[in-house]
Amino acid sequence: MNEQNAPATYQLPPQMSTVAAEVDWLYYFIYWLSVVLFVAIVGAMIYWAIKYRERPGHKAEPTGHNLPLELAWTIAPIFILVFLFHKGFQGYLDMTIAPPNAIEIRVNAKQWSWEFVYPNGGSSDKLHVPVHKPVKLVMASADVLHSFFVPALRIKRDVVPGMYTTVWFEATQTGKDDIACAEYCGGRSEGPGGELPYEPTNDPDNPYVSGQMTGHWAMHSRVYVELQEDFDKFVKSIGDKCDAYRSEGKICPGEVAAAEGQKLSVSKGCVACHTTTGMRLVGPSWKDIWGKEESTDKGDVLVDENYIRESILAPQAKIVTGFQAVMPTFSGQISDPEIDELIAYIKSLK
Amino acid sequence: MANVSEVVAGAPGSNGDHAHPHPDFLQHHFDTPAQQFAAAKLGMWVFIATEILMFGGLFCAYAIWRALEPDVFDQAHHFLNKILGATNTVVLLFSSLTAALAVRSAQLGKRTQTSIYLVVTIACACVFLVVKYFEYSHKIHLGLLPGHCFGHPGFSGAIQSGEETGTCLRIHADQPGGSPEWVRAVDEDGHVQLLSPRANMFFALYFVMTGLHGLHVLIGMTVLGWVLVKNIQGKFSTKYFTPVDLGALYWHLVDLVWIYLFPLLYLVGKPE
Amino acid sequence: MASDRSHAHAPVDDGAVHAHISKAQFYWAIFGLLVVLTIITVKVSYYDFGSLNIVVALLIATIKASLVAAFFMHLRHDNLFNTIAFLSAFLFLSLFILLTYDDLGRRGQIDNDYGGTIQLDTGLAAPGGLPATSATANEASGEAAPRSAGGKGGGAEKKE
Amino acid sequence: MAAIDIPVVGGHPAGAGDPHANYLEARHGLASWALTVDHKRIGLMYLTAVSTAFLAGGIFALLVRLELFSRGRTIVDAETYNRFFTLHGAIMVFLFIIPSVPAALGNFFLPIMLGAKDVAFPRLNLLSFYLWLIGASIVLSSIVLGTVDTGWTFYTPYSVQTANSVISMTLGVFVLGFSSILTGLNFLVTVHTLRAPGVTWTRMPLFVWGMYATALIQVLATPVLAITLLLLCAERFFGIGIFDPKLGGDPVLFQHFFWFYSHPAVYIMIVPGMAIESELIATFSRRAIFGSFAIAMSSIALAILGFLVWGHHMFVAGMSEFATMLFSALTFLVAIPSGVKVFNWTATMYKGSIVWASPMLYAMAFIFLFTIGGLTGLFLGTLSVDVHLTDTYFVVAHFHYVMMGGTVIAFLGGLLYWWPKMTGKMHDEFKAKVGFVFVFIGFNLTFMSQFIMGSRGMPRRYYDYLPQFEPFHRASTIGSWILAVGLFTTAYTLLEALWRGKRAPRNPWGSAGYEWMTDTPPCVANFHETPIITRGPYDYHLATPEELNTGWDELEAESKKG
Repeated sequence: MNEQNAPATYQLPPQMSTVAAEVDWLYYFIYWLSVVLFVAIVGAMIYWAIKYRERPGHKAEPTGHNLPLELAWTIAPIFILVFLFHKGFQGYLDMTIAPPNAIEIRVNAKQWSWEFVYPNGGSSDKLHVPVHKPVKLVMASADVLHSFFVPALRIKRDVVPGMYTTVWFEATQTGKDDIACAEYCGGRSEGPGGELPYEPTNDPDNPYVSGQMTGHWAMHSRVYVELQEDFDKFVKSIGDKCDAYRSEGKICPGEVAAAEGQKLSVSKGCVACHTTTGMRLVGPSWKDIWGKEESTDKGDVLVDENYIRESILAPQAKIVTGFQAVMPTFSGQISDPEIDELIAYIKSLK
Repeated sequence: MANVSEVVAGAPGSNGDHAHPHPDFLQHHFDTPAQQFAAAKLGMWVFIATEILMFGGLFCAYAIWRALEPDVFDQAHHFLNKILGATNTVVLLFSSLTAALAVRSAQLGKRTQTSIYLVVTIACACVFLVVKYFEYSHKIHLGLLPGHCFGHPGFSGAIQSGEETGTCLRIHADQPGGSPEWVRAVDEDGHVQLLSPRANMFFALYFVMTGLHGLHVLIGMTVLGWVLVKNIQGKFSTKYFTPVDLGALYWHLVDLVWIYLFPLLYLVGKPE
Repeated sequence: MASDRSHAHAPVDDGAVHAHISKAQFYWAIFGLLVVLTIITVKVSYYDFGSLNIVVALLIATIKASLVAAFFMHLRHDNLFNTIAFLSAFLFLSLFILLTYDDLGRRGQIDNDYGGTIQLDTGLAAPGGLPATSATANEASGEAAPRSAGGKGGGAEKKE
Repeated sequence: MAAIDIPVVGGHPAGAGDPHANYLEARHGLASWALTVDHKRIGLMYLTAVSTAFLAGGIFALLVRLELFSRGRTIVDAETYNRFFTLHGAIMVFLFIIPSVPAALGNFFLPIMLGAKDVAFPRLNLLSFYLWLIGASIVLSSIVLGTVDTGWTFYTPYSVQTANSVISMTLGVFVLGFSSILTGLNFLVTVHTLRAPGVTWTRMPLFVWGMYATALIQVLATPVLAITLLLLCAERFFGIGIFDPKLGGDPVLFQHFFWFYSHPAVYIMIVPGMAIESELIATFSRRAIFGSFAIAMSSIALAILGFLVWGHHMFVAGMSEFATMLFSALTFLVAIPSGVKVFNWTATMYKGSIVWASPMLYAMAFIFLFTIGGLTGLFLGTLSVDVHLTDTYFVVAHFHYVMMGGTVIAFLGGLLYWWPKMTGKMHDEFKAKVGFVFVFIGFNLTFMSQFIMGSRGMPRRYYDYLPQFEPFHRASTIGSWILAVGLFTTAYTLLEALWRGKRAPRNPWGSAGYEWMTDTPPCVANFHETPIITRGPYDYHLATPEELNTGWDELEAESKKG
């Protein structure tokens, strides 16, 4: 799948999870079974087509009956099929029922980004997991169907709005792999300023940069399988620093909050529509927006805490002139402190 | 061609068969009226099977949601009037009877009688629709019309949020921590009920199922009307009454569907 | 099955249509029976048999339906295959309902996070669905929650 | 054929013309086609219609492949691409494959093979054609009205939220559904009531058995599609919320509704292909089909099992573990009747006398490709492997091997096989074989590469892809061009026959099938007098030399005289 570890075999990506070996064994079992059957059937067909080709003096024999033969090839497959079903179902249960000691990571999918929320509340747009530890993903979608797919882990599961789905795995080696969306979820080519540009990069971590055409295919992320200590470091680093201050009853300093807000703007997928450069995307750019008088469909408003808070929780309430009412609500998906941090971040962009 | 095709005078199905005359109602590709009749009947029954499966989708949705949310369905079904439902059932059953009698008199070649029975059948259909109209308008008045404006008496909600694509329900759902509207209304037993937004599902199924059924009533009326005209023109006889038979079959189907809709929507659930 | 043609010609193979004609009184009798059954089904709906309510209602409905099909629709005296065609529709419909219920009715029974609409620990409703408040507010209003925390699976368990 | 002139008794439909005249020449003028109730003419009109649809769908396929030729933007933007693959899928499935074999070839040959004068309900037959036209125009109108970008499966909630003309597309498909139901209903009744004396159920040609099985599915499954689409429209119009999670509905329930039709529909598509296959194998092996009753029964078995396995499209969709297990187990059952067919066809060639005619090439290609398509089905039915492969190009390749490698290949074979009977003109075998080679090579190049990128983890419906997949996409796109060349060659071969082809005799392939016992092209009444069938359609040992005589020599003699 990626440049570090080339495909394990010609047909299958590298094996990075405990179930992979089992799945691949079954895959190749069916593969060779198919090869044998295929060669037998097509071989016989071609051989007979030539041996018994129409030619002077050669006449077809009337078809006879051979009940044993017919019964044989009706019944024999049943045994193979039962075996396949049994192995397949076994493997399926193995990858469905998570062990109780699994680390639980929440996955929030939305058009068109992934967010991974770790037990300590910190979140990132790339998935970091420890090696040799069972990890259980509890997934939910804010808008339409998505599907969480990691080839090297051999896992895939649809993410359904209005319902939680889960998938679990235990990585067997450190490394990276791609996370793809496998359930069609639409796309966007048009920004308010007309057609968006498009140019994929060769950076395996970010092949599709924001501010371009986006959609189903661009819902790309990465899973990093790390040693336990690296994972712990990472989780700590994304943990909410403001929490520390709050826990001591202090107010979180602006710059710290702003830093947290920046992380949120990525993990919550804000950057997909709002730039911080002044460039106009689907939503207004955040550059210099703080304290500005914006004209909306409900009249002019001052961009302050209240307006930003409202725009996050009830985006349809006031639409800045010249923009579509396309932003989904984040109510229920973002906490008040998080909103404060975003506000601090937007403030800092002045 | 020797043994694949040869002329055997009188053999069933042979074109050379002059055993019985070919009346003008007999289509060119049939050999006997009986064959044509059997084909028509079978065709109609297969069509009825397709109709059942079409309604089947709705019955499936109903079964699923009722199993998942029994309380909601139980609570919501008190908003349907058992008496009106039963009345409509009897009306349809009676129309079925007259339809069957129409076929009978057609088989016996009693033209006027057939016409009378058909007229009665169509009349019953009208009665059924009128009653349905009153039921519908009452629900809408209570604000139980499913969909965007569920919980907004007489569409007022649509007007309230008219500027926003009229999605009353969704707008409520999108408000900060907001929940869709709860409907407070008086049910048929005179109790004030607080309906969860999930009750929308029950009324969605109620309106879609009865709506599709109502559509079939209309189609049935049209079909029977056409049969009536043909009958008055004297197109039918004891030898040829297929359209009357098929029209009646269709009408019985409409009756059949209602026989199931009535208990599922009106009666199932805990009594007060 | 090759007998269909002879069915078509039944009972006398002279090519003419020979339909079975019942007495008018007979049809009236059937109608009377149907009305009685309708009254019964309404009456019993005022008694609570718990989960049997639907069974009773459907049982009576099925008796009514069979009467209509057998006599008003002449299946009783009709070509057997017509009956098969008619019944096969119900067969496939029941397959449809049963297999679909095997999914929706039994989600979240092995792992509650899988297929649930509400998180047990946080009580948060899954995003993209109806907000959880509608469930909690429901309890407040003294009604049973439309869906227990177990989500769909829970709802089903309650029923079983 | 001994034309003993006995007037065909019974009123003829206005304007069917003299029952003994060649059905193409019996009457002339546009009205004689537009208003015909002759199943043969309706079959031809259907053939023209679905071929046009195939062309349209094919063009979209080529555009999709072209866009994927290289990374980044190649020809169109992302949303246009999404519309292209949606249109490709919808047109190919609803406008082409489902009506292709039954409505075109089936319409033409089913009554003839039964020794009947027409289908049971000729007017419904015509109505079904016009419903197809209406439905097709509504579907295509959606292109003008903004074009659907949901994929041909219309999954909710995306299909409820997307701002495109989903409604016109679904209504169009709704109408097409009725056209399909009418065809199926017609065939069922025809088979039951209009078999000529001697055509017992065991003597019925396997093509008819296939059509019968197909008709069963069309009649029992399509209504559920109708209600599904109606509910989807209601969802968009009023937001009734049965499928919309925002209103408490369940998007996975929609998938159950959709696949309860669309999986049986897979058998509406492939069983007719198998039906043609049986005819081709028998004729060009000069030998009765081995275990023909088993093949007939396996068609029925497929038709019924097809209703029990729809859930295998949803193994990772969030179904309960119980349903997943059940559907996986049931899915494997389908392998048995499919296997029986393939084994029987192959066994039929043993000790036959194989004629390497162009239709037989397609017949052998069918076994080759369908075997691959069927065997890759084992991967997808096996749960743990399916989790990795589903929603990837592996699935795309799999169903193209079945749908195109199976049905379309058989359709082309059937066209070449019956072309002389339908048109009275013989096509150029050499061109036909050249076309075949291109089709075969192009097809395998296109889709074999998709198997590999699929198993390596390339998901479906992607506008752009990661660098490591580029070589496979390149190969696939180039293959699509070769395939296109092959298809155009074949189309040209068939059309050329119409104006340049030599006159075809009664039984150009020397087959024992019933349909070859009547004139070429058939007379309006199909047979000059209702045949009394006294042997099976594949009983070469019972058929008289006169019946098996191709009639080429007689034509030679005539042309020498004239």
